[in-house]
Amino acid sequence: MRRRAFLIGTSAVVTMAMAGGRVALAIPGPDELIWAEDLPGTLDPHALSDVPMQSYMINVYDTLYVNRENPPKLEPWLATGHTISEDGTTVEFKLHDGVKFHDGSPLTSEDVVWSFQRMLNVKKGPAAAFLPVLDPSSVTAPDKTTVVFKLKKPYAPFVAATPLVAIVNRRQIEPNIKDNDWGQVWFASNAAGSGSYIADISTYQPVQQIDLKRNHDHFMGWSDNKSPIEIVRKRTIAETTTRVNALIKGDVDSTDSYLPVDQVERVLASKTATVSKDQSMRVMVLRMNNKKAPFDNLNFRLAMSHAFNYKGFIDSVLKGFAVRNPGPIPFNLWGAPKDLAAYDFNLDKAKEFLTKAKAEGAPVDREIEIHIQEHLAQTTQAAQILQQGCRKVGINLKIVPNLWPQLIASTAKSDTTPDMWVHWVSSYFIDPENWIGQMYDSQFQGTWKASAWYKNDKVDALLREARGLEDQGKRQSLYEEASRLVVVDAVDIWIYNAIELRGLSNRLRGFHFTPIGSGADFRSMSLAS
Amino acid sequence: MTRFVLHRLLLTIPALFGLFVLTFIMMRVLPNDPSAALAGENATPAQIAAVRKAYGFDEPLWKQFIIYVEQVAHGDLGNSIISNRPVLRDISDRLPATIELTFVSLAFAACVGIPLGTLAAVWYQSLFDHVMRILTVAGLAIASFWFAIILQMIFAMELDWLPLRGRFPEGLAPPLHITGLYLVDSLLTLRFDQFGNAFVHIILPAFTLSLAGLASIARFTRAGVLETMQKEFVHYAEAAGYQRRRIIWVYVLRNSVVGATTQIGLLFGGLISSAVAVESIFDWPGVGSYAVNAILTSDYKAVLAVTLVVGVIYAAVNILVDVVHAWLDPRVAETL
Amino acid sequence: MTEAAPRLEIRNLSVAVGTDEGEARILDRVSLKLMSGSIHGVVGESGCGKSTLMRAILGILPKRGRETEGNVLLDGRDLLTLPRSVFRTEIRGGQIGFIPQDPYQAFNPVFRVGTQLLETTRPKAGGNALNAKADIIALLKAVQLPDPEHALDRYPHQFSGGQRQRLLIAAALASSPAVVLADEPTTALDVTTQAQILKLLRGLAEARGLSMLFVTHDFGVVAQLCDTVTVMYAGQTVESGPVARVLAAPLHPYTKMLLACHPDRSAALSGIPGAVSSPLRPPSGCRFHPRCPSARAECREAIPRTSVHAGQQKVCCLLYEEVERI
Amino acid sequence: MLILKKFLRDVPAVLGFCIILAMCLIAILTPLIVPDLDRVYDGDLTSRLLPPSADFWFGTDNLGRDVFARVIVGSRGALEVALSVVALAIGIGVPAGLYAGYTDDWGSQLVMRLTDVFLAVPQLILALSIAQLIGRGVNSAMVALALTYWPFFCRTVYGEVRRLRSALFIEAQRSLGASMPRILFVHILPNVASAVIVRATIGMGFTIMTTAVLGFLGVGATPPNPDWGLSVAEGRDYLPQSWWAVTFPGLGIFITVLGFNLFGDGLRDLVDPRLRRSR
Repeated sequence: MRRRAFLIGTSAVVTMAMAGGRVALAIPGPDELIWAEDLPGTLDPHALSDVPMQSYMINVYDTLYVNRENPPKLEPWLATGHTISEDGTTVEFKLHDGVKFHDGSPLTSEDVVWSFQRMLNVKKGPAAAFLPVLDPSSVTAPDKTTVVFKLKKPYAPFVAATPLVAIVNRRQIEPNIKDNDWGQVWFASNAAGSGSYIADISTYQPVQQIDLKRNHDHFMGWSDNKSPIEIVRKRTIAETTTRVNALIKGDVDSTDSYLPVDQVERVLASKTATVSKDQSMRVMVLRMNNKKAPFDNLNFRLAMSHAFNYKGFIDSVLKGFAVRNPGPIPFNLWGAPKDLAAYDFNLDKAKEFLTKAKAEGAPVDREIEIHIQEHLAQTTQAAQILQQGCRKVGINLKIVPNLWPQLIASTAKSDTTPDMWVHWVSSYFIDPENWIGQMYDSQFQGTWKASAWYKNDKVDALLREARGLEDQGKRQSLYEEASRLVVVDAVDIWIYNAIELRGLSNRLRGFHFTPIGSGADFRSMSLAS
Repeated sequence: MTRFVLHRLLLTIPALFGLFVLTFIMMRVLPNDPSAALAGENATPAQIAAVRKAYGFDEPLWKQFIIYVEQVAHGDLGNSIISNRPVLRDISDRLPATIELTFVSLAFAACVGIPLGTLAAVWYQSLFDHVMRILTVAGLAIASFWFAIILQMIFAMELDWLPLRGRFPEGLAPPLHITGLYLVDSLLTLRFDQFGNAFVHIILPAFTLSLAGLASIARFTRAGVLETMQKEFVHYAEAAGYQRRRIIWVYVLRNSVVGATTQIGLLFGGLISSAVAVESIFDWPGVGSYAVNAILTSDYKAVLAVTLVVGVIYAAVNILVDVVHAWLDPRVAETL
Repeated sequence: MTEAAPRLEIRNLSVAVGTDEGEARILDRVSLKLMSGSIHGVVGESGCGKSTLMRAILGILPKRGRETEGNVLLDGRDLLTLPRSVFRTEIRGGQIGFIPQDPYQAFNPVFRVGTQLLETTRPKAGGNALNAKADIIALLKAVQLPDPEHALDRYPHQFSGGQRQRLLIAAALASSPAVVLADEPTTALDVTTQAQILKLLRGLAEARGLSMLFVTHDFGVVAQLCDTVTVMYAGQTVESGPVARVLAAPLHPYTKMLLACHPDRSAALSGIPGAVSSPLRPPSGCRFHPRCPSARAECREAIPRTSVHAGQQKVCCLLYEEVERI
Repeated sequence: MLILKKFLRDVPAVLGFCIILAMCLIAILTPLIVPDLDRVYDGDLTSRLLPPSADFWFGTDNLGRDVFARVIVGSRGALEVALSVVALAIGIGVPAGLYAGYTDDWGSQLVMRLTDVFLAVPQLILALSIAQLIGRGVNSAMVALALTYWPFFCRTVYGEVRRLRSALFIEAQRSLGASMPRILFVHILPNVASAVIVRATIGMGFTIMTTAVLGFLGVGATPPNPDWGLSVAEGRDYLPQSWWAVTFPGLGIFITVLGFNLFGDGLRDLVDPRLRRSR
């Protein structure tokens, strides 16, 4: 008897549940954007500076300057403008008046000073671009709307780098400081910004999800967007296949900006979604450790440069969604020489150079290791393409899977740096300094960007001079000359400048790509009904 | 009974402490310097060295261990080196999702596996038995990560019957947090709509996960029933005129299942293991997908914490299983 | 002596089972009669087919590769022709009650005693669980179990062997059966308990007019309890008759030797040389001839027939066939 | 002979045995089946992700390599890894189990408590953390699996030895003054061998599966290894259009594991009359 009652009860519940369950399969709400791009590892914008952080930060925080459009243009944002002293060491910003943080308190020059000081003291993420030229004490606020930076030496990319630094709300963070940590533990899962969207911390699940609500009181107003999106739900979907399926099914409105090329056709064939294809500034590099034999031999490096099937990789593997980039600077940025001759895939030449290298005593027969980032399939594919070329010319290349944290740790010393490794140099800030400057000036050795361990006094001099000059025309010719030099030296194997592919739902309007944040600026977006 | 539980607890503690030491040694002795990850993407060598000092990684190993033991004694498994958040908090936030998933899978596996196994034993060496054995072994041989993808393609994409991913529809408020198990909480608050939502979301991942468990359960039920059928009391029950249905489905089965309860601990371990891949594919916000993320980011503190927490849960489940076993079979507790 | 209709009659029952090594004839033309209100003993060494006989009567022989011939008549109805379903609903736990050999093994350890005792009355009592329970408790009193009211809620391992046997006797009687089969119900018990149980059975049989088939290997038990007896050897009946007669004047050499083995019956304990023959390859002729002290040449070839002595004692031996013929 | 007859009647077990036999043959004959290793490692980028055809029986993968050739060569790797892991685990587990089972000193306690530690976490979880810590690659995956699998052998042997220790024939040897190693290896080992063999057979299937999971999660084999788990992981981004790149390696795992499990089950039925079952 009891059992029968139980059975009836259970079936009743399940039936009701199934009836209710139909609701569950409905698509997202009409004014809610579901953005399936990975969440940053932490919410602290001073602790991290990677692509997921950029796409979060540009919405929740404001910065002095911002990059917009593609190719990107630097525009004043919190600042109304800036002036640079004659000697190039004093930079003064004027701020907008009446800017308010999400908690209603005013954003003044004091907050800008404190934010920069915090960033410099935390010494993570964005700090690397500033630490060599800026001390925490040399950021000052003479009045409520003026911030002054005293640089240790002239540093031309300074203003271009300010979009890296989120201006945070000191009044919210200070009460949560423990053990002089600048509030790092608290801030890792909290927000204190002034940006166009407000992070709803109650919805935050680390790595997994966070909801953003529109900031109706944003200082820029919303006159440029008639129907802005009220709620943005940021979701991490770890598996690529699941993410693409969710887009096609209509569960989410976007993928990240690394949609696999083989999924493009499938997304385009669906009735629900499309693909945005945007030329970015992200250069793929196969690094060579120039301090380790046989890579200290120019002919060997040349052999390697000719052993990679660039066209096959770009046309077949990437289905043309990338553009050959012959040098370290993205071709669509000033400073990249237009006439730069790219190395081609030529096994005969490779063999020739290899023979020369061998004749010069380079240990070309040893096993060469190339480290890949294992969760990024493209690094594997690139390494495998090189491996195929190497097999044919008789170079023994071994692929070693690795991870970002281990890799950047290993690049601290030349003897722990792998023979070769695969990575991209993305746009952290839009200036040749972000690429060639930090990659080939020997003073940066020990950081991952300079992991070629290349030292050429001439290149050093050119890059250092360019860094100190304000005039972009002069800088451009210096960078072009430096580019030619490193290409002649075949320091690394530069492959392509990425075209970013992002799956977007058909109802999304107003997506504007810019290399920083990969177009995840929700301010301009709206949803068609 | 209390003595029995205490005894089991005492047996578990040294093993867990051993695990704790083992994982610590693994994490620290191996050539993995977490300082670089801590220092951040654009860090200079000097910054990395500073971090190393700040976190005490330059201290001798035994000293690091003592510091660590002290932390853990205060219920602190440290902060994630990636997110700087307390790992224990992140894990405990995600734990209910994993527990819900594994228990639903286990329940499903038991509901289907026990009758299948029993029938196979009753029809020992028949065609049904052979087919069932091959099918269950096949269930153990299917890679769950592969099967998960196939199920998604069929039921979420082609047929569009079931949700593709996640635990609850985006944008809808999840059930009131009482236990953290959506299915339970929604029923407790009589929100049948929420129950329905939670239910349709759990079907695919739970089914994927249950496959191996189902196969194991069917196998050991079959073995248990075969063994029990040889018992004297079954012959007696037959001779004394018990109904055959009752003999098999009540008397034999109860004994077989009582014997098999001890296997559930092992099974649970298998489920947790499969959950690592399955959660990640179905985007289930549990400990498994957390572990995958921790591995991919080399977050050694998170990996250590996951290992320890899984160890503790595993031990707890095993103790629970033993207690249930003692309760089902009144002789067990008394032999102690 | 007028021949009343027997309660249970077995006529020429043969059971053969196919095994890996060929067909084994476990029972070979077994016959016996159990009269109403009497206790009939079945005696033999282990392996002589006693248990198979029990199973055949209860209809629980293993299905596979089995062949049965002959008749098992319960009140004149042939059980072997009954469909399995009728067997299940009417015979076992209905018209035939069963007392097993080993009270320690017969209970399922993880169920309460009450659940198991009430199981046999389940189909008959219908929804009236209260009545069935009261009936069982009354029976428990009848079998002299201490504290019968609370016994049903306890687990088997909480009872002693004797108590368990009493519980099982109660279970066998629960359906008021026409016939009770007892399969060596005292062998697993110590001597004192054994005596108590036998006494109880005797008392119950008298009080309730039970017809009981009592299987044992112990002539002492037969002497105490039974009215009539059948002696079996290697799947065959070798001798049967009233207990008093068989004990006093055994005819078959096997019976004689068996009686001689019993410590109560003879001063010298003489074992029987050899072992029971394998049912796979039974000896030709009389199955007992390899061990028989009185065996003659023809015993090896001729299959003995049953002869009747003094109208009651039947024996199956060539020695007596001759006597008859003469 | 009776055992063989009994085994032959167990249809699933015979099927399992045939699968294992076929897999071993394929692994041994790999050079004959796939004479041109270029098809395994060296794809033609212009013919990537081609569907199955007469030229490419199982299609091509994302680098234009022949999936058929890779699956075949992968079988060799899978069996090698599983054999090494099981052999290593036996190498550690069996002596440890013999020792711990036979003696009663603190060493025995230590060994058994150590197995407690290793069994305190599900095997895959522990293997995952070990493998990811000692660096990625087939070898570290193998070490991690062996390190986490030996306690199972140790426990099995320990139980059997404890049962045998008081057996008459062992007592007799002891009173004759046989040394401990002699008793252990000459007299006890043959008696525990059947239990070890059964566990090893099932362990083979289990290890192939676990290796595949490790490969899938990226802590196992490394490219360009035609490892099955890795192939599934590499191919999953190309679903559902290029189903062959995932399906055939997946089938490879499935069939091999199925073979070992069926065979192991049958062996266990033969060897262990109590029909006691565990993983």
